[in-house]
Amino acid sequence: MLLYLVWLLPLFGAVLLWALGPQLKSWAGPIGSALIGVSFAATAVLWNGATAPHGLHVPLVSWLAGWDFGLQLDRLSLIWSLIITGVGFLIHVYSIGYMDGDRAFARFFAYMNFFVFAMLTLVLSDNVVGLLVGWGLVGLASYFLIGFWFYKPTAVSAARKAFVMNVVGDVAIMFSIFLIVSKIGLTSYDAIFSQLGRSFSSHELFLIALGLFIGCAAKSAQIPLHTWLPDAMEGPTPVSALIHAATMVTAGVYLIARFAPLWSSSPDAQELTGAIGALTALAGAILGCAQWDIKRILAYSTMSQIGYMIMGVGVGAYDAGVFHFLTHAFFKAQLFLGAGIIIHALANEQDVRRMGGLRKTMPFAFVAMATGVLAISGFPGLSGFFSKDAVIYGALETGHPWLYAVGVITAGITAYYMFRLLFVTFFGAYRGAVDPSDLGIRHPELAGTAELAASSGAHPEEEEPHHHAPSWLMSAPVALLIVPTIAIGWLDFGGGDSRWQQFFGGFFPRAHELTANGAVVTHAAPFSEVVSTAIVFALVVIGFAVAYVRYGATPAPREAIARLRTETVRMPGVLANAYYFDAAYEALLVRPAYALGRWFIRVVDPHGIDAGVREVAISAQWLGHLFRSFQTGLVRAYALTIAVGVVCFVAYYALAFTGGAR
Amino acid sequence: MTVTALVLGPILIGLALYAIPRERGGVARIVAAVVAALTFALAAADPNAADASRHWLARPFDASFHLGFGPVSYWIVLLLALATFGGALALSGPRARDVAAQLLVLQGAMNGVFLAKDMLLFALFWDLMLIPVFLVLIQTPHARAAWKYLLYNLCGGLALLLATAAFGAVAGTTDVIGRTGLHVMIGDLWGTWIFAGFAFAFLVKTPVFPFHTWMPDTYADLPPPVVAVVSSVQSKAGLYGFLAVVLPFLGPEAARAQTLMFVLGMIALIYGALASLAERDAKRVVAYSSLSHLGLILLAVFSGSVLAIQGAVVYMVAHGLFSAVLFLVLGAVEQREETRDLTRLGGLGARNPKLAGALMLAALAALGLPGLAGFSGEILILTGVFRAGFVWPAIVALVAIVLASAYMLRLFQTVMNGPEVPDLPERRDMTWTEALAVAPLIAGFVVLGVAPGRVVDVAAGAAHAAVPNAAAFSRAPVAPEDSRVVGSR
Amino acid sequence: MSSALGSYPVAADYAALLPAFVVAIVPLALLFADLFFRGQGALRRGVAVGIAIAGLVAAGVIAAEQYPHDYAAFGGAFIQGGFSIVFSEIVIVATIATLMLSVGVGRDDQVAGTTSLLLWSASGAMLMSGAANLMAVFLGLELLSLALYCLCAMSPRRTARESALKYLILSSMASGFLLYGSALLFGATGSVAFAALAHATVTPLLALGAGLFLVGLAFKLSLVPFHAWTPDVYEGAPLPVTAFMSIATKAGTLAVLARFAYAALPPGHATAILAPLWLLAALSMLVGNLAALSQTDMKRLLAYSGIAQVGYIVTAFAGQTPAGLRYAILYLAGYMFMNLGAFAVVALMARDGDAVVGLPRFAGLAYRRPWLAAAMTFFLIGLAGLPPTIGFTGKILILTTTVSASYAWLAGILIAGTAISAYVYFKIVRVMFAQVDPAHVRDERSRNALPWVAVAVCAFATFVLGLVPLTPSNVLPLVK
Amino acid sequence: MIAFWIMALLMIASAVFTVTARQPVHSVVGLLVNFIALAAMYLTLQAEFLAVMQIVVYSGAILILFVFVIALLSSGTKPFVVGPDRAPRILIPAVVAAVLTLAGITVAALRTPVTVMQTTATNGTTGDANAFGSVANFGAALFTTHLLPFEITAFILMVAVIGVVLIAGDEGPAGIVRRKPKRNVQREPILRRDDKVAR
Amino acid sequence: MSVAPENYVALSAVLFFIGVVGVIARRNPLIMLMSIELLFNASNLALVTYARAWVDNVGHIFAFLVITVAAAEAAIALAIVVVTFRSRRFVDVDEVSALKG
Repeated sequence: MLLYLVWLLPLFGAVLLWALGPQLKSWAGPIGSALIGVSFAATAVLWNGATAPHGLHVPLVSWLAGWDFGLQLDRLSLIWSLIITGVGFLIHVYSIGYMDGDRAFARFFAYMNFFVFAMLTLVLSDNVVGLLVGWGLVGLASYFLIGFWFYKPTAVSAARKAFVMNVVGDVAIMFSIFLIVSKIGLTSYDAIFSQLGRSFSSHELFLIALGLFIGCAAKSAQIPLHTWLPDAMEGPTPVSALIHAATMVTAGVYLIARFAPLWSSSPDAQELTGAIGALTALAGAILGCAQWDIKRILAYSTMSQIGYMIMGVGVGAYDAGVFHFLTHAFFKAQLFLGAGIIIHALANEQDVRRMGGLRKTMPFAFVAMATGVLAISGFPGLSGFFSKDAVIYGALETGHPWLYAVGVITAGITAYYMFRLLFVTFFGAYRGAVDPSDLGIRHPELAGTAELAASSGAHPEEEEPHHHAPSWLMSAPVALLIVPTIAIGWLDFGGGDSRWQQFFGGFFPRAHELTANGAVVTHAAPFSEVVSTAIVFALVVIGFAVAYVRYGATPAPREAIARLRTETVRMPGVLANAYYFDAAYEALLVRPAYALGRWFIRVVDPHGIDAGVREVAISAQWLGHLFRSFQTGLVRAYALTIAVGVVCFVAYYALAFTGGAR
Repeated sequence: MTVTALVLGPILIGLALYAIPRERGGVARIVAAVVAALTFALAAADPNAADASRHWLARPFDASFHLGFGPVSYWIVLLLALATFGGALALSGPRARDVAAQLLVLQGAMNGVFLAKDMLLFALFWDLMLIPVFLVLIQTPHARAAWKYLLYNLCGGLALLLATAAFGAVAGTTDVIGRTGLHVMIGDLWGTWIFAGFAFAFLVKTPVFPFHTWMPDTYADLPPPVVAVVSSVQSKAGLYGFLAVVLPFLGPEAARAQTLMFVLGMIALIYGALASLAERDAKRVVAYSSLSHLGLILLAVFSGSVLAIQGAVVYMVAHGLFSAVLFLVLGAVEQREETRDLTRLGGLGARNPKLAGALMLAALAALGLPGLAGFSGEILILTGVFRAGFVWPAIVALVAIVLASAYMLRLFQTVMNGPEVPDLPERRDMTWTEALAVAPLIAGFVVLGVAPGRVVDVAAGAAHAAVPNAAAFSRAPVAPEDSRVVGSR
Repeated sequence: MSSALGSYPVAADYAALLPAFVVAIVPLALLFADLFFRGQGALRRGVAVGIAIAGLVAAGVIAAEQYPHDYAAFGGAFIQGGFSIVFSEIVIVATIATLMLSVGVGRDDQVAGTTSLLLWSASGAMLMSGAANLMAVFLGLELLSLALYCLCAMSPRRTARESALKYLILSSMASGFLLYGSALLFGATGSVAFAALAHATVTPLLALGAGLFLVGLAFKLSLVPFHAWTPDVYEGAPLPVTAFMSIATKAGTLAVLARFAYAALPPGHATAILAPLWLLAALSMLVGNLAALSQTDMKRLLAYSGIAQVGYIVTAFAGQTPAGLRYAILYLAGYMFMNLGAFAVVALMARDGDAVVGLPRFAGLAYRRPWLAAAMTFFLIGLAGLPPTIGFTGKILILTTTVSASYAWLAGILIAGTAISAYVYFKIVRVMFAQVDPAHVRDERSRNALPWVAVAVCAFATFVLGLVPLTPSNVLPLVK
Repeated sequence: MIAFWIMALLMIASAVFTVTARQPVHSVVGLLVNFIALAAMYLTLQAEFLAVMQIVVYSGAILILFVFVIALLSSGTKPFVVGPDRAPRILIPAVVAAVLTLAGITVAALRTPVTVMQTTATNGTTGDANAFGSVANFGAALFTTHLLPFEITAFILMVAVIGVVLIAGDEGPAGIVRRKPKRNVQREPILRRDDKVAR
Repeated sequence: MSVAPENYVALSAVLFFIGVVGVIARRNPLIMLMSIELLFNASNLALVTYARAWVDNVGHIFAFLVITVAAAEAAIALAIVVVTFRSRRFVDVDEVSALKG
């Protein structure tokens, strides 16, 4: 029963806030947050039930035999639910401060609650259809929140892009559902997994996994369906923190972890998933080095980190992948919230080139960001250190040395661009007053430097950046997040018998024990985890060093500006345009589709189909006039027509019958 | 006599509405709404009302005025009542009285179409259905749409007439709809032609790809209340005809025509989607979108899969619900802004949150958002189609679903989002009557999206009647679970 | 080989002929009564029309009495029975309706004459409906036609005389063909009785005679290509006469055609002999509707529509199935009501009940005279073959018989013709519902309200027949 | 035998003359000749009564009527002008059509020889009381077996009478009444007619 | 009789066709009417011939009735012609073509 509560409270909140938003005024925020908090508490209460062997299970609705839907809470969904509600709660609280004074304060919280509800639907569902429902609903929620400021055309188009790409994922999952149902006619996880071996050929298994993975790729911004994520930063920063960093985008990880038996029994799927994950991790990291918009940097880092997770769960190191999700949820949320504080303080300035030297003016933000950066780049002892190494080593452990290599390199790059962010933002001198063109910013409106006038024009004292300190509503959640960011990693300390391993002990199939044909395959890792950790750490240090040399060593402001300028101008196009993915989609899919549609309605319908009909009608009219013209009004003409008719008659009878008689 | 009342009541009251002076449109509007509500209550009150039958012809074949609920028609009658209710409430303007009257006549005629248990009666109401729509259309400024509508649909109706006559001549009776265990022996030659006649009529009415061009014009020209009813229910008449009239008696012919129908359906799916992606007139966007959606139902009907047909019934009702809402809301928008041009509209959401919300919900249902009715229909249909062995049609349909999200969001965002357009007239948010008009429909497709179980169960009967020989259709051996999946619980 | 002394007619023979005789005698009483009412307009008209209607009703009642009995009167020249009675009743109803329309038409001193001519013409049609030999057919036809020639000229309009002249010349020519055909038939069989024809051996002479005979009938039915006279004559003639012509002539001629096609042809060769008839029907359905597309004068338009409608009726004969005959009669009755209803509406739109009523006069009628527009719409819907009218039911019955008689191609053409006709009829509906400034439309109202009765009755009958299609049961056998 | 051919030629010639004559009056003459020849034909076919009827009714009544009408139309102040009957374009197709008809009819007729019963016809000389075609024989049949057609003709003639009265009396009594006051100024309308003609 | 009835019939056919040509070709209503009389007479000739051939006087009766009808018809026709052309300059049916289309 409590599970229903967990699931429905956010929905109730969403409806309530959406319906009565205007009346509630500033109470909307607290109410929304409170509901999520209650939901979190309830989830926590359910801990024991969830960790029981089969977890909690409650029925919902039934469409037809074999299509009975319910909720289930087991260890996996428990982790996710806790993160969703817990981190969600913090971000709600943060939002009260961040969104304060926004025109649609209540609507924002309605959407946020709705998102939590959708995400819970996704993770709590006990069957593929329910999962798909949640899958679609979170897409909708992210659409709402990306397009929250719907008077901004950029936000609107970004929202649509995100939604459509997610629908691509949805239909891919639908396709897998067809495959499953057309085989076994059932939709619940248990039924599917119990029949995996018997009912499906390995080919079908791969197809199912492929469909599901396309879904993951769309939702978790894996190449090639990642392009919506950076644009999604159009949404308010808390949204980016909750949806596009902590929870929704990691749904792919959840899906693969949920379908672990399927993946484990389809090596091809594992190879594919791992490869795509690694590729995404690397590509995202590289793009992260080329961005100037603070949120876009974080977005690409998110993409890269999710790449890690996908690689982990893909290759079979499920618990490692999930663990990385856990840690990432904390430190990435914290990073975003920290960035949010900065943006909030600088009146929506997002371009790091126009920041700098904020260390002194915003010490709290600096601390928050710094911990986050250290964590994400794997500084020993912090959460990211444990989880990332686990994932990377997992790749090696399951016999994917190339993926391992990619992971290691990516770790280094990650360190580089995260410290780059840190240095450029907080060190050196404040550049907020510098004319954008000096920084090589050609199109400020596109470069995230929104409200230029507000930041520079509205404030005469340009030397002194105006910083209203964040309200406690904003700083408290960040402060709370710092704790797990630092500490949570120790859950996985101690190798095989760590808390984490125990928690998921036997929950996931061990990748190197079970393969498609059940034969035992063991990959001997060439070296131990300690060595691997050392290698990774070395690369991290290198990355840090490069970043420090390029940005950290505080030179005179003028030189810094010059360097930023040259870097901006020299930025290779392939990076500046994110590998031209968007351009390619535009040219290959969008434009042709519109052109074809225009051709249909402008040419085919009027001149193709209707033309035929119109011709018939016209010729009918023409015949009508023709017959009219026969009607000369002359008696003799009529007589003649009669005579002609008679002739035909006579001819017929004479010929037909005399012919017969002859 | 419930069913008789459902048919005759609206028609008579509708004609009686002409007694109200033309100026008192408001009264007529209320009366129409009340009548629609009553029909809904009546139908909902006793779902298993007794058939009403009265003998009509003995020569040249048996025919009777036979009306009764069927597994499909029951839901559609309810849907029609809801749509008419919404349409009646949304009426306005100087011709409100006439339109209200025609709306009721239309409702009665369509009730007749769906309740008819006799093919001849079916054909009768089928042709009767034309008249009110035409009468409304010819009073619109330019009558081109009226002629198009009449030309296409009358040709269809006449083909139906001819086919019905032939069927009666061959089978000796037309009082067959919904009768099970009745074996009509129709020769190959006859069967083919009769099926061709029916199919032409139904394809035109639905409409499906080559015969669709009347639809955008008609939908664009009809006043929103009427188009809401027409698009939500009249477009189902053809598919219902396939389900209830053709498949049970002309199964072999239908199986033979299956490939053709699938091709047409797939073309309609993609064609409609792309067209509405590029269309500039808001109402035409929805019109083309329903071309796409109905193509999906056509696939379901001819897939021969029981599951798919159950889904088809769900989706028919669902489409009826959300297309009605779409047209009603767009009508409200047009009434406010005096334009439907997507290039001129924009930014209405800021001032009209209620309107935006309604349009959003309808659009979401239309693009098949999981949790709303569109989704439940789609997934059942496609699972069935896929299970019957048609992989590529299913994939094409999936592509169409992606496109659907694109054009529906385009429609919504261009109307409601973006910066406000300064030169548009003064706007006010949804009035209470408008809200009341769409509320039941929205509630309908939300409920249907979450728990379509009831509809699915009832539809099972129709599905089994429609595909007595599923094997003739399905390309793959029917999965053994099929029976179990469908076994009505 | 008839003996020199034939059989003397007995009372039963006259009894069988009573309805036609009543209709033919009443005019004498009428003309006589007219002498006493000179110079008092309305009353004079009333008396004339009243007597005529009374006589017609009486005749109708008598005929109804005789319905069950089959009797071959005058040596088989005239066969009284279900068949002829049904047609006679149709003619009678049509005539009564015509009289209702004609009350206001023409000069006071002419009403008696025109009325009696109308009745004689009607009696001619009734005689045709029972005529079972060539002579009776010819004479009935001439009685019908001669009266109509005169009636057509009964209007001050010059076009009336023109129409009369055209009708006269062309119709006489057609009668010539019919007559020559009869002569050849007589030559081929040695008898003028249909019954004898049925058993004759088929020779080219017989076939040719049948052909020329059919030409004569086709002209009277105005089947394409013998239709040319119809629009002109209908347009020129006074409106009531047009209405009468459009039903009575067709009824009588159809009776003869049915008798000829069903009973008077050697069974083996009937199909071959009648083949051209179906072609004519097909042509009529197409040409009639197509030519009506671009008409603007109502009477002319209805003339073309009539051409097409007769095509539908003749289609029912295809295959000479008994059912076909019954449905042809049913549809004829239905057509009578729909068509007379339309004519009555037109009559109500002209002050003297007889004027040139063009399509523009209907503009915005729905807003000026809603009831009239509603009635017209209903009749047009019926003519277009849409429910809930006899037009729909009759059509589907005809379709069924035609299809089951394996004349599917004719059925197809019927469908095509109907599709075209829809535009013709709904064009008028469209005009009536168009929003126009009343100032631009000449709005006349008929002085006498009697046509309203006709409208009401016709509308009622059109609707009821559609739901309850009564078909006469005992229409066969047609000859003895 | 010879008689037949002479008659035939005469009839054809007169018919052609009737159809082609410029002046209606000439046509009447041609028609008269044709009718008389036809009557003779009837005689050769042993239809005495019909022959007489032909002469009386046709030549006697109908043709006279024609002559009257011609006279009527040409009377009055207005000169009677026949429409300029220049060689009508329509003639050729007409002839063609007619020729085809003729061909058809004759072919059909010639292909079906009718059994001729010489004997019954020739016994009993013409003029015999009950001979075939004699008045008695004719009358008996007309008033017994074929009474109905005969009675119908009564109504036909009635129609003719009433109809002609109605048509011809177009101005009718009312018209006469209208003219009455104009009696004294009778010349006026004539003058007016004249300049109408001149115009 | 020595002449085969076919010849009579052929003659009647010739007369008939001359009549048809007359109706079609001439524009003078009176001559048209005369041509129509020719038609009837041709028919009569055929009737009488066959009556002779079959030795059945019904043909005679038919012909007699035709003559009667022709008389009545002529009367009416001439009346109509008179009223139609009294007010016209040319007695020419082509003048009378107001009704057309």
